[in-house]
Amino acid sequence: MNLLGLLVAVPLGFMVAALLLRGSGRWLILAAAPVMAGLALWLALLPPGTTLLVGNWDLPLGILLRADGVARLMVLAGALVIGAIGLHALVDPPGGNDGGAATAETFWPLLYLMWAGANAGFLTTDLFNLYVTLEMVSLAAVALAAMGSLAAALRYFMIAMLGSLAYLLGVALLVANYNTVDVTLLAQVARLDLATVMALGLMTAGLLIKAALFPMHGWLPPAHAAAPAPASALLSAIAVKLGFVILLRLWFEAFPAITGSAALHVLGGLGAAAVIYGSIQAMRQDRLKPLVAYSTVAQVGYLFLAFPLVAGAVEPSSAWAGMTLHGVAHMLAKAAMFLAAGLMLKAAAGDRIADLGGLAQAMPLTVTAFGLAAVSLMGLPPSGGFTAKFLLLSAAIEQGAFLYAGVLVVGGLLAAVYLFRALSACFAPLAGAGPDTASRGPVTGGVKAVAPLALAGLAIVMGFAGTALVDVSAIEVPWATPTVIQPEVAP
Amino acid sequence: MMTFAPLLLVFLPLVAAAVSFALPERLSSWRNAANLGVAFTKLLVVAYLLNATEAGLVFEWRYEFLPDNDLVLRLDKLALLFVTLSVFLWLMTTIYAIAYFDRGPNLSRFFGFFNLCVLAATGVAMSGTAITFFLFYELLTLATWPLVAHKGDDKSLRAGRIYLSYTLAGSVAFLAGILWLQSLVGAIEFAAPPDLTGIPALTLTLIFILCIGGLGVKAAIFPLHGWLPEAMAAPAPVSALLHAVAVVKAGAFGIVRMIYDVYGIGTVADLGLGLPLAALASVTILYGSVRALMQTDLKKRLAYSTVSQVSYIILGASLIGPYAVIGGLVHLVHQGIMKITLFMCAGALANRMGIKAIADLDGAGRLMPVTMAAFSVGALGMIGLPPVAGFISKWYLGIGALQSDAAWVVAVLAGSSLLNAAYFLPLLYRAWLLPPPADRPAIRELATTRDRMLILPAAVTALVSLGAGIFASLPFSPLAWVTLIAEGGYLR
Amino acid sequence: MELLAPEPVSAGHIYAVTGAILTALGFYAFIVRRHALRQLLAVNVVGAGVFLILGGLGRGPDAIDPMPQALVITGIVVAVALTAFGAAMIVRLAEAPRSPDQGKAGKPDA
Amino acid sequence: MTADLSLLLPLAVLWPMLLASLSLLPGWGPRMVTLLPLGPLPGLAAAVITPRDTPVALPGILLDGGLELTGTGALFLGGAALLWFWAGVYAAFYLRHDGRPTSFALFWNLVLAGNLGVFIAADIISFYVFFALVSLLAYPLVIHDRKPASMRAGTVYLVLAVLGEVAILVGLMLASYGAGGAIGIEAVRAALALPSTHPAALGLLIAGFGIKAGLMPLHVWLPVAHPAAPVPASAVLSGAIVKAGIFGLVAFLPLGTPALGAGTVLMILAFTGLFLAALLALGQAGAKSVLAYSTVSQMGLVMGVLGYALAQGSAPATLLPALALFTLHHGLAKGALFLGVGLAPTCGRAWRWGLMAVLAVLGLSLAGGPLLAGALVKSALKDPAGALGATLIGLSALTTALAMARYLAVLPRSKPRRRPPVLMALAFLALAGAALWLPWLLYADLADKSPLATDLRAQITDAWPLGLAVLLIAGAAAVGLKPPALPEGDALGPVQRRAAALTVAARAAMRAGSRSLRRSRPKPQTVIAEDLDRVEDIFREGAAAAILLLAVTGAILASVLI
Repeated sequence: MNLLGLLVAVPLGFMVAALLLRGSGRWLILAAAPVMAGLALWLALLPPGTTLLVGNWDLPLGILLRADGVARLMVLAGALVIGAIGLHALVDPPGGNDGGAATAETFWPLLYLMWAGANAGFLTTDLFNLYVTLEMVSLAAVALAAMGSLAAALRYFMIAMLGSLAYLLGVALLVANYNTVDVTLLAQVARLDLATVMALGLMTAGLLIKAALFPMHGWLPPAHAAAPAPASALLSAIAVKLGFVILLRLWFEAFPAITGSAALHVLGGLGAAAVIYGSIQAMRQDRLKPLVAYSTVAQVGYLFLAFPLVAGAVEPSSAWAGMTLHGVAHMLAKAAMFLAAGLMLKAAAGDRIADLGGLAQAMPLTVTAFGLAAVSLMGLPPSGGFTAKFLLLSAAIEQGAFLYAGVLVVGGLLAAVYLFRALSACFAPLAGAGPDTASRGPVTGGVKAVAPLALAGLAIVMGFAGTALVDVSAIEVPWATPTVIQPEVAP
Repeated sequence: MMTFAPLLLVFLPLVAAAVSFALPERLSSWRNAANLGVAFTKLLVVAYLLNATEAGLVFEWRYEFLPDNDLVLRLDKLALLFVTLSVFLWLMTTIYAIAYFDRGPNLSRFFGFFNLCVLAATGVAMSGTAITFFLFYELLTLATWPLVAHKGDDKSLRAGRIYLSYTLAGSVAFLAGILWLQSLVGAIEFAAPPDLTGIPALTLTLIFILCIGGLGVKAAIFPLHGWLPEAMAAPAPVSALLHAVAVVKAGAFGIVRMIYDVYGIGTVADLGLGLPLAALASVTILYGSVRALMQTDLKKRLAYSTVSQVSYIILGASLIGPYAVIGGLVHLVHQGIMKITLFMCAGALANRMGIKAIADLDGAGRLMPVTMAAFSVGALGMIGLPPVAGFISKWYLGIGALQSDAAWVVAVLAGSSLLNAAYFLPLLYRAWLLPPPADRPAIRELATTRDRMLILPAAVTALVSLGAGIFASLPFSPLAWVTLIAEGGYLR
Repeated sequence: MELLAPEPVSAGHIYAVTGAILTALGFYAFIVRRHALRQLLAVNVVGAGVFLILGGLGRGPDAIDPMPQALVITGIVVAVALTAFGAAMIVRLAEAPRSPDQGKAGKPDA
Repeated sequence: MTADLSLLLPLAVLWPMLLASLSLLPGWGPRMVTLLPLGPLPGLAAAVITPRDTPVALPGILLDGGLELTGTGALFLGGAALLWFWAGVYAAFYLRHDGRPTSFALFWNLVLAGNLGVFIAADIISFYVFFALVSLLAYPLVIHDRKPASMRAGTVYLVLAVLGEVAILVGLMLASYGAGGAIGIEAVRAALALPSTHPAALGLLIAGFGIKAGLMPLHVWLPVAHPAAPVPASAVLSGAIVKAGIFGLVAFLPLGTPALGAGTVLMILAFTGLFLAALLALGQAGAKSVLAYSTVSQMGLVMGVLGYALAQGSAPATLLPALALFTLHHGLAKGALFLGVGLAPTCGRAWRWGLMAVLAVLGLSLAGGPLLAGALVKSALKDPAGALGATLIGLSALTTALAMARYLAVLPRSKPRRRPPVLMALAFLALAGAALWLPWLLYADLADKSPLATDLRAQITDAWPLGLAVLLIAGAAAVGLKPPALPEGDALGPVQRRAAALTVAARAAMRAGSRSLRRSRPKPQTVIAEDLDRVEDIFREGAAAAILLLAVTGAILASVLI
């Protein structure tokens, strides 16, 4: 079993171990985090063209794991994020609202399950296999959401199931039509007919639910609102990204020939709407976690707004890099923000933004982490968010897509509006912040702020490593292969 | 040293910032020592660089931060002008801030962000590409915000919100502008201005408006100036260094770069963009002065005065003539030194005697003569009275305006001088000539070390602004340096 | 292609059409039914439909193609696991005393 | 040797500045007041022994400025330095118990530096710096006693001084631009004659310097400000500082090139001032006010002649020596007269008669009494003044004499049996002597003929207006006619009241405007917010998700197929 397989197998192993060890299973993260980070780093540095055929079956039947640029970046970022979340959960155990040790114990296997599913999803090119990973991640995500609010989790579960089934229906159509579900093979045989388009539509719609793109984001804010911070972080950073990556595989690798510009603009338009809508809703929230959750809704919009920009570019690699890096930067920053928000809410008198007063003094490191993450989310330099937005904005302006450019620009401003509202509340004085300041929990020490701070710091540092990341993202991009068919050529 | 000198200038404040953030509040003396040490070291580095740059060396550090987009820190003469200004004033303000806050709360945070701001200002000065400029420009916005909101009361938070909404909107417009231009001509390097031939005039004009609009927010040009007076809720050292110098100057500096190093004066003249900008700057000059006249709060009056004065720089840049650009650029330095004097004095008055409103100034000169003497020098310089430095700028601007066939600008300058006199002289009158209120206790101005640290920086900058005027033609004086810059290519 | 081709109706097609009808029914039920348990059932009906389509249409030229079968089996396993998980959640929710916090977070109207 | 002597020029300016800074040392104020006479000494020496027309470059200072002593400048410098010296001697005694010695010594020396600097500046930047120094820093001298009246006078002074500064600055800018950016005074003066130079330059300069020199409609500050200061300060204000304005005109008016418009306007205004101010002086109740108006009148004379020369384009050489001599005489005499005001309360009966006698001689000299220095300088000035000017100058003897008579009449009384302090008397007498003697001494040098060679008979016959004046005074005294009581600063009061009313009105209007702006802000939002909540609730439904799923599928289907 080579490295690619290990990336999936090792977390599964840890999951089993965590299930077996129960109470003391949490200490496994001390081993898992460095191991996975090492593996992911190794993956990122591999020479291009590394693949693994699981079980050594040939393609239509076998499952291909392949380390292209997107996969490398996502796996690496995922390893860092999940590892950091795990380590954070060690020092700040996630107690659900139901409380009790049971929820804390279920957290660990779920974390590893999601890890394995995400890695497999990022690496594989097999659409059915992707279905399985999607379900793994969804299951973990729903269970994590259930740590906060069962009702919200159930709602999430239902909607996610619906999405999965729509996706599966699409897969079924493709199997019937082409007798293969491998993306690379599909790219060679794809043709424009009703079944293919139907399949594409169904799979896309299903995946949009998973990716929480407006208007199918309804599950996300309630699921995040009540979940413990590490669970929210995993949901926003990882679960949402998997749907996005699969959509990338579908639209740019499997069917670039049949996705015309109109269809791309449907996605782009939804993305733009998501940016605006999510931002407006975030601005209206008076509690911290829904605010951050709606921020995710808005940020996901950018990922899809980039679709027409990638397809329309003469030299797509920079827009592609912008899209990919946005995904990575959002993973890092949003995870950091949720972890920081969790710490802040524990220290604050209540869960409203107005209750955050005095935190800037009480927990400067945590507020700093929140602030740095906010910088990246707003797309302010220097940060990964800025690099991504810079690339996307350049592409939009180059193509004369001023509507998208405008949304990119306005979205950043709106993000600034809502994120700085939360931040500036932290600077407000403590006095009179809440009716019962005495009930305020103990102020968290420095060690708890390490994970969010590290993640936010990474999001910032990403801004300086732009060139390297762009290079990685360009590994095995779909249009670099000879089978490339320029999307514009499509009818 | 050749390549790493610019990096060193950015790195030094970073060290100070890191140390400040890391040290707990109770180790304030360590923190102060680190801040002062770094500030002083940086001054030495700059002194060396001034010498080397005058000899014709250009220091450059380059890093490919995105494909085709280099992060370039380049120390040319113009950059060094701004760097020297900010480094010198940084040292002064650090001394001042240490005394001002003494042992207040949240000082680690304050000094950390303070250093980040200086880092950003230095970076803005040294930026060699439009993108680099934007990076540091934004960093400046971000690092300033916690300082504006430092006190944490409603007023400060409100001020911070307003500050952000203005500046972020501005930087977004600026970013859109430079990206648009980059999509047409590729990466923009200041050292090698892009070739703009063949681009429709309308496009160029729109891009120019976007960029100047974006930069104009920080430079507080007339309809975009609203944040500046609000931001006076910040503590005095912040108002002094950042609002009088770093932030507004970053905007003005960017406009200079846009006109001279991106578009080039030829293009700006061909497009007919100089005159409208000059007109806007003139409106700002007069409007700011009139508003200053109407203020009853000392710092607000100074703030509106800044609004007015910074537009001198833009006026000089937009008039496009040899004397005008010298006047504009030298005002960049002169206004900085004079305004920081005023703000530091205002802060000292508030700190020692609780004077905030203009009406409270009565008799301040008798109680704090050194402070008020420094304040007076700054105020007279702002009016443009010789031999304080402000006169030199005004003189060059006036002649420059005439060279550009814009005699009406001279009228603006004259009107502004009169308005400046109208709002500054009553302050001096109150401070020096009216008796202090009976209930104000007598104080000894320079009794303790802390008092001296609070007041002497202002005295030093006041003396420097006098010296910059009296010895305007000596080598390394701001005027001589600016003339070097102008001769080095801005006189085309 | 197969969908549109004027071929004689094979057994596979019958499965597929049935699957399509089931899927549509499931979707319809999901939309009109509010209760979580009914929705879970609706989802299962959709799942059954999808598997039928997969199995029915996925028959290659050979009567027995291993791949669709493998897919269907895997899919069913996944579906069963998820249904069990969903059912467990519904039970838990029904047992749990409704705390005000949950009401706020989830806005339950099931 | 030459080099050493020309170093006196910078010293003339730097030395008083040094003294000024010394007075800032704690406790040194009173000491520096007694050292006031030291200030003008280098200037005085420079006026005598520094070679003329030898520029001293000051590299690095301002815009590479320089100093230079011209012949005319030397007369101005010498006269001013002499006046400052004796006024300093006087002040050292007069202000020995003053409450604000530091402030007085500081600003006295600074103004002194500026005043002397104006006369020796070689470039317009230095000139402007010195001019600003003398102009603005005289304000603390005006308000030295801090009485409400003085404060009001100071405010008027400052407002007009600032206006004047700005006018001069703009004028200099325009002129310097006309000279191609050159800043040498010569070059700038030449440029003012060029047609290409902006026409406003000359007008602005005349207005700016006119304010300082008390040109008629701009003179309003002078009669209120000069009397407000302590006696020695009044003396230098009226005797020396006013001359800075005159010297500005002398230095910058492009004599030799006819400038008919500007010259005529200047002449008309100035000659109006010559008579009007003297008549206004008659209505004044204070001796110092009378003297201040007399200054306005006398400076009107000088500027009238300048205006005539400007309009005619007469060569500077024919005019400037005579003009400089006139101002020298006026400065010293006016200084002595002011010092006399301070001396009067200390003079008991016999002393008073002596004082009155000296003052009367001085007044007569100012009016151009025959055989006195005043007649000499006036006669020298009549030539370049043209026929009309000469007549007017002759006639002005009448009004000046009346004003001087008024001065003597309102001179403050003293208690009997008081003796004037020696130092003050000495300063007064020295100045009076210098005023009466120096013109005789210098006349030969400047006019190339001995003062004795002038037509003495003509002097006497030309003195008929004086005789008329004597008759009038005698008549008025006999009838008991009292002059009307006029306020100091004539037109100032009404103007100030109008301005105050306007300010109040503008404030009110502005406040009302901003209030109406603030009020017109609607408050919507709640409706939209509720809508957004409702929308969000819909999205959270599973059913909605299913429908949206179908809708998105359909949309993609449609968009691909279309």
